[in-house]
Amino acid sequence: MLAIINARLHPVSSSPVRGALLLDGGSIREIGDIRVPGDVPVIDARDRIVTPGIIEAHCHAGLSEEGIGWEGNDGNERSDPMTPHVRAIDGANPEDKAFGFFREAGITSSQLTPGSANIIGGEQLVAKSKETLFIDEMVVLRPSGMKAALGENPKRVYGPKKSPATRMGNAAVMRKWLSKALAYSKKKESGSDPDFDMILEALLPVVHGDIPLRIHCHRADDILTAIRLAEEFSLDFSLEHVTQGHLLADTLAEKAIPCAAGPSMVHEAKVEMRGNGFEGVATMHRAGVRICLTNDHPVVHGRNLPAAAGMLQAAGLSSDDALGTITLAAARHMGLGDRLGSLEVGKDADVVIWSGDPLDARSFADVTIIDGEVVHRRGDDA
Amino acid sequence: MLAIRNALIHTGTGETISGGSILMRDGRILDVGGGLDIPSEADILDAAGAYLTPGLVEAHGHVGLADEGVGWEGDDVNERVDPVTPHVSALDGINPRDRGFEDFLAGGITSVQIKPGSANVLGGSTVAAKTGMQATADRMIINPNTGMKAALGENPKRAHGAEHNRAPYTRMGSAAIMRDWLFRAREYLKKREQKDPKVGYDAKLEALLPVVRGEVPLRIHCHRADDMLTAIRIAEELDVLYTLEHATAGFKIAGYLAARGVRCAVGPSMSREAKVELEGVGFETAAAFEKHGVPYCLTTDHPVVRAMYLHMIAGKASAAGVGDEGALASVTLRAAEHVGIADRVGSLETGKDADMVIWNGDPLDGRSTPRAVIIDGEIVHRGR
Amino acid sequence: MRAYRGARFYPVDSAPIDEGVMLVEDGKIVGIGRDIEVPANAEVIDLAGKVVIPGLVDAHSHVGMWGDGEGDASRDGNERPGPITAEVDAIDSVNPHHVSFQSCREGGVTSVMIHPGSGNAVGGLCFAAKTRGEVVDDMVLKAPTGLKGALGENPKRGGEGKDSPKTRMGTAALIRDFFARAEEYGRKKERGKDPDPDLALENGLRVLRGEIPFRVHAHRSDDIATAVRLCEELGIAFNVEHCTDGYMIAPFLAEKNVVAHVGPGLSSRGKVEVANRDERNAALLAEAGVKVCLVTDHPFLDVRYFMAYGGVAQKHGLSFSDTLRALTLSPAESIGVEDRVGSLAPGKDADFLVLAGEPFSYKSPVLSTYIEGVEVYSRIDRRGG
Amino acid sequence: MLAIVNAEIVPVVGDPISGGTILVDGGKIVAMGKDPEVPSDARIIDATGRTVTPGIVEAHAHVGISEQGLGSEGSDHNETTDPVTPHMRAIDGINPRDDAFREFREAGITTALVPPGSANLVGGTALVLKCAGEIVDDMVILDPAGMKAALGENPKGAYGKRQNKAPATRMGSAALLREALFAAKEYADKRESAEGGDGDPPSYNAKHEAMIPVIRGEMPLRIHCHRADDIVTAVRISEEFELDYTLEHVTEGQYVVDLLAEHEVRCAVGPTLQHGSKVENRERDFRAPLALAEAGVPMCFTTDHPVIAGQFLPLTAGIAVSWGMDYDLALRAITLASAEHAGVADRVGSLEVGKDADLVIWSGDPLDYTTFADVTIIDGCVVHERQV
Repeated sequence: MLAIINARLHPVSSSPVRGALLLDGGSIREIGDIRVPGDVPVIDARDRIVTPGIIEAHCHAGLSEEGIGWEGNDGNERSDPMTPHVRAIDGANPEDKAFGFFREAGITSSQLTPGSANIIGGEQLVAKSKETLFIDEMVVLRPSGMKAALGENPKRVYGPKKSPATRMGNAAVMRKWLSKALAYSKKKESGSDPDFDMILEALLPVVHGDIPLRIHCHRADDILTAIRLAEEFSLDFSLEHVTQGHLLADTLAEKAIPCAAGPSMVHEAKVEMRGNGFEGVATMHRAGVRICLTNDHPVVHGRNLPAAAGMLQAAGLSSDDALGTITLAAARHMGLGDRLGSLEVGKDADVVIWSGDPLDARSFADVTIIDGEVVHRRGDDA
Repeated sequence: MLAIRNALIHTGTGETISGGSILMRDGRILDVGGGLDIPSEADILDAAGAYLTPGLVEAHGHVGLADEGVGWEGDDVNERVDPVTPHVSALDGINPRDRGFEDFLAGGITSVQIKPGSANVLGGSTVAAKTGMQATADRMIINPNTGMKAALGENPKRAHGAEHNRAPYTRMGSAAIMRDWLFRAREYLKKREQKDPKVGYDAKLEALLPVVRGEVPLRIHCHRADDMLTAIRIAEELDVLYTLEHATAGFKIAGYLAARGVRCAVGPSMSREAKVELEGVGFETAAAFEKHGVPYCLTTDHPVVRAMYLHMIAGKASAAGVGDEGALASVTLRAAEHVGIADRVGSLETGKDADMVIWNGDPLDGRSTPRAVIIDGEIVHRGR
Repeated sequence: MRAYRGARFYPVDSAPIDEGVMLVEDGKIVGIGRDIEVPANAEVIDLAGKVVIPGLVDAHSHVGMWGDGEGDASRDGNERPGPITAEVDAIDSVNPHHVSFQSCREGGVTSVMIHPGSGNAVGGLCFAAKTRGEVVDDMVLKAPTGLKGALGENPKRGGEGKDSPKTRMGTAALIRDFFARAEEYGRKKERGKDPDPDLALENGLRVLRGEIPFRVHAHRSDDIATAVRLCEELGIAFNVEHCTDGYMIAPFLAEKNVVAHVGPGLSSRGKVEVANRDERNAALLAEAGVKVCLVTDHPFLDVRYFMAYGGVAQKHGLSFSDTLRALTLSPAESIGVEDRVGSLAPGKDADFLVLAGEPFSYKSPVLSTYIEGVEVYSRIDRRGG
Repeated sequence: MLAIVNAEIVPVVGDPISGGTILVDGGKIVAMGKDPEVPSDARIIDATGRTVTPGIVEAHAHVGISEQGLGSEGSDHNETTDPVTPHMRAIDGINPRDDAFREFREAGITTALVPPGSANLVGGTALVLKCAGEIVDDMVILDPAGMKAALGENPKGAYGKRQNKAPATRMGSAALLREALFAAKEYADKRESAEGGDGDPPSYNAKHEAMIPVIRGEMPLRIHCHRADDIVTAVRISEEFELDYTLEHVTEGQYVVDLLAEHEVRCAVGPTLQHGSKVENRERDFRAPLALAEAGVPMCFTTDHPVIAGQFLPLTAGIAVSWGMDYDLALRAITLASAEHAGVADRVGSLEVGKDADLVIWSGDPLDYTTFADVTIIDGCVVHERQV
């Protein structure tokens, strides 16, 4: 058990309140104006702000490692545009320094995802930023989705000599394999026992709607192609990046599609990223699109995610809404809204005590707690 | 004539004036202070108590050389066909219509030093420019030759050795190339002065003359401490002016740098350890430099980090131990000194260019944005 | 309801109307003629001295997927130099925010058929769209509208890899083989054998079943003849794209009822297979009785200059009324959307252009472009007032 | 002797003459007016009701050197082995039998400036020729007629991107161009002092030799540039070396129009009808020529044949009028202004006594899409007559 007292609690799911937080067995036991039992170790928040742990909903930590070259680059299995059978868990290195930086920055969970070189790139997972040598100990949810990509990246990696070489090629490759997987599934169901095919096996949970297809798309038309494909196959799906989503905000809102927006801090590095920035994300938010914010770590370092939410605040969101995009909305995006992303009784004890306003880039995470354990302390708290 | 009154003025020289006014005419600052008499003919802008700072100065960026949102056609950063290209000049690659300049204005940056990239050991001439977009780059220029871009460490050996199987393959190779060309330029200078008929025009050596004459500095890209020391070793051996660019591991040798008064442009500190030589990238170096008194400034290396976040970087540096005054100076006056344009920009002083920013909050809070950006006395950007 | 009054109207499928009236309601034309009564509640737009023609229809274009200064990143027209990419669909490459749609509206083009490129023997599905909108799926006029095929230089030019065609006969053989496999695939499906899904063969089957035509790129006369031979042999509906040498074998094409999509206009003879290019092509084909549609092949003729291309065709012998038809109703019929666009008639979409004067002259720029009753371009916008 | 009578004469210089007569002898215009006396032995062409203008001049066309309907076999405009090839001469690559010459004559185009292509920073010398003849040397009006240079995407695409050679960037292109100019200057200076008895002459260098007229300002450098910053770089370098120069294409000229006006830079604008084949011509349309014309910058139109077929040059001028350009200016921009751009205005580009007898009898308004050149005359000879 652990208690945090004298806190300005920002639970995200409800209004800010002064009080205490009682953590027990890795989850939140009590919150608010509570009495802390005398034998419980206590951290005095000294009137600092306390929030749920920050969540990076689309990231490549452990797969694109920091400070090393190709040796630590395991994000894209770029041997073939169709690799649903590879799994992030087999490539993610818990020793990547990024996880240490995450703990220091108050990032407690992240969705680890294969890159966007492939039309379907592999299985994703959600991990806690724990210090361990065993990735399995970090896992919260696996698989948390299947990575897919449209737009420039796959056609740049494979074209012009190999398919996909164009946007319509991107769509055709995806359509082809989803069709095959459906046929494979039908055969299995009818008991005709088709030859084992690892790629098609890996696609079964996608075509059955058991896990979401998370589709990388920047340009407005790529977003539309993603929706067209997903609806054609009745998939569970989310959109990742949605750089030009503001051009389609009403459509996205109406269809209630989960969108992970970002990395909005980065410049217009490619043609398809024209118009990148926080104004577009704010527009989507205003239109009622289900968005969370991501830095696409390491494209922008995950540790700058609170600063990015600050930029969203500068673009017009309320501070609570901005904080929500990197906590509860992110948790929901990953399918973990019931466990992560807010300070509520019964949820995971992932908590951060901040030196100041968490969305001010000058603030530090003074204390980071994951599953009720302190994983980082700074300054006076050390 | 334009007057701004009722501002919380940070002059950039360490002075803070609350309820202050500033007067400008013909692009220059006429006067700054509290209780100024504002002539009746002046247009008046009431800042309503908002922060007013000098226009920020980005000492190291590639804006205009790499067009935003365009492919190879708009990429003119690195003349990467040869490790030695001192004869190219950033001026000839700048597209003044690059939307990247809007990023600078959105971040309150009014001056920038634009540099060729770091693929080459000797990369080309750098320029200092205003960021207010004009029809031609020439009209934005403050100084068409502020130095010679050079690079050590991983980049040249990757761009040439690893990718094209030619020198330099190693750090020693890069050092040898740099040394060789500087010696040859010195020799060339001597012979040209003696009008030696055997020595004909050589574009590369010609371009290095301002360096060996001590007129402009070498601006040497280096991240690791050993690369920084190599840079210093070569520059001192050849007795040329120099600055260090990036200086990522500077915290390890801050005392050494302070003793020599080496000018360093630190950054992009908000980036990540994208390569081995970036180990430890962060705000430790800025804090150490502040403590030891190394003359340094902060940079985004735009587009590596978007220029609009320069003031956020200053805020982070402040929190990391630099303090507010040092942080603000490191993106204004110190940056101008680094570039060599402090006689014109970097602080709000009588006679200097009327470049300034009215902010909608504390400029060191990343969430603040410019309410108005003024270059040469004209409002060139308005924000919320 | 709106009443456009006083202009000279060219309905295309009926005689010109001087000082006529056209009534538009809910995006449709509800009346057109000289003596139409204007309802009291109608908003009247005075177009005296102007000329109104239907919105232009471009039956062969790559708008939204190719060109216009976007460089490699937006080159989405040709799916790899493989011979058969029947599985791709042009709709998946089209960006409604691409500047070329604005160009369409400027040039008076209100409907387009968008094709995959001609790099492959079988290139993918075409579709037709209106030229305004944010969501491509909402812009669709008809989809799919054909399967793209190509003969001649382009498919063999990509000649890398072991299976690419190296010769014209190779290309023909690949197409034959493709349709033979599609037919077999269809047979299996009919017999309930449930073959593995194959999107390319599915699209081949659509052609074999007569749901969509095969739209075959062919410049040289022998390539055009090959297209006719192949398609007749396979018993499939088809038309010829470009048809550059068509005038040399015009009676043959007329006899075979071939529809020719002639264009792009204003181009030079940039490769060997267009060496016989002649500006009289459209006129000579029409004279022989071939149905002619002029096409821009945008970006290869900037769609803004489609009307000028019509002028050049007219200059070289295509009659005024044939020229007008070749830019409107004929392409609408070729696409299979003549019930909605291509002429001004009650019940059709209110897609029309207001011109400063008689069409096909520099003196008659497009003043306004309307799609489904909405003004989507006005000349003042372009000139900045 | 040839007489064109009853013509609506639009001489470009001076007022139109209604029902006028033009007398041609020895390849030159010898008289023009309402009523000059027509010798009885003259061959008479009756142009009743038809418009007569000077022959159209195409100021930048790769006719004969990038042949129509052929592959690489007919492509001789880019020597892509070296980015600096001033010693190439377009005249050595021209095939007078290129069918495009016939199309030019049929479209009323009588004169063309033919430059090398734009793959090289310095591509070689251009020439100006008449569009009729079997032997190129007999067709020449002016050779050399300028040195072709190029900035922007083409050189860095041809070398940096495809061959991993310099130039790979715009600044690399500028540096190489400067280097070529500097080296030529030094070479020229040395040779000059040697001729004056001071020192030895430099050893022969074909490239430097070819650049001497450029560096001395005796021959214009004709610089291909699309994007505004490339235009500015071209001006910057040219002014730096005090060159005579022209700009070719000038696609984004509208953004730097005051600079061009200040330096009175001659600009050949186009191909305006081209599609957006590359990033740097993204903004091609008629804003640039309109802005240049309005600011008084000397400008003419070009098709850059075969990028747009040269026969559509008059049509280009017509579309410019539909965009708002003054009619007379548009006509001038394909006749006299082009001749001035090419440096041959003393001989062609307008109908004046003493000038070459290059003229066209049109079936209607020469700028309209549906108008034919009924008769095309070069040097007093009918080189095209339309069969009706």
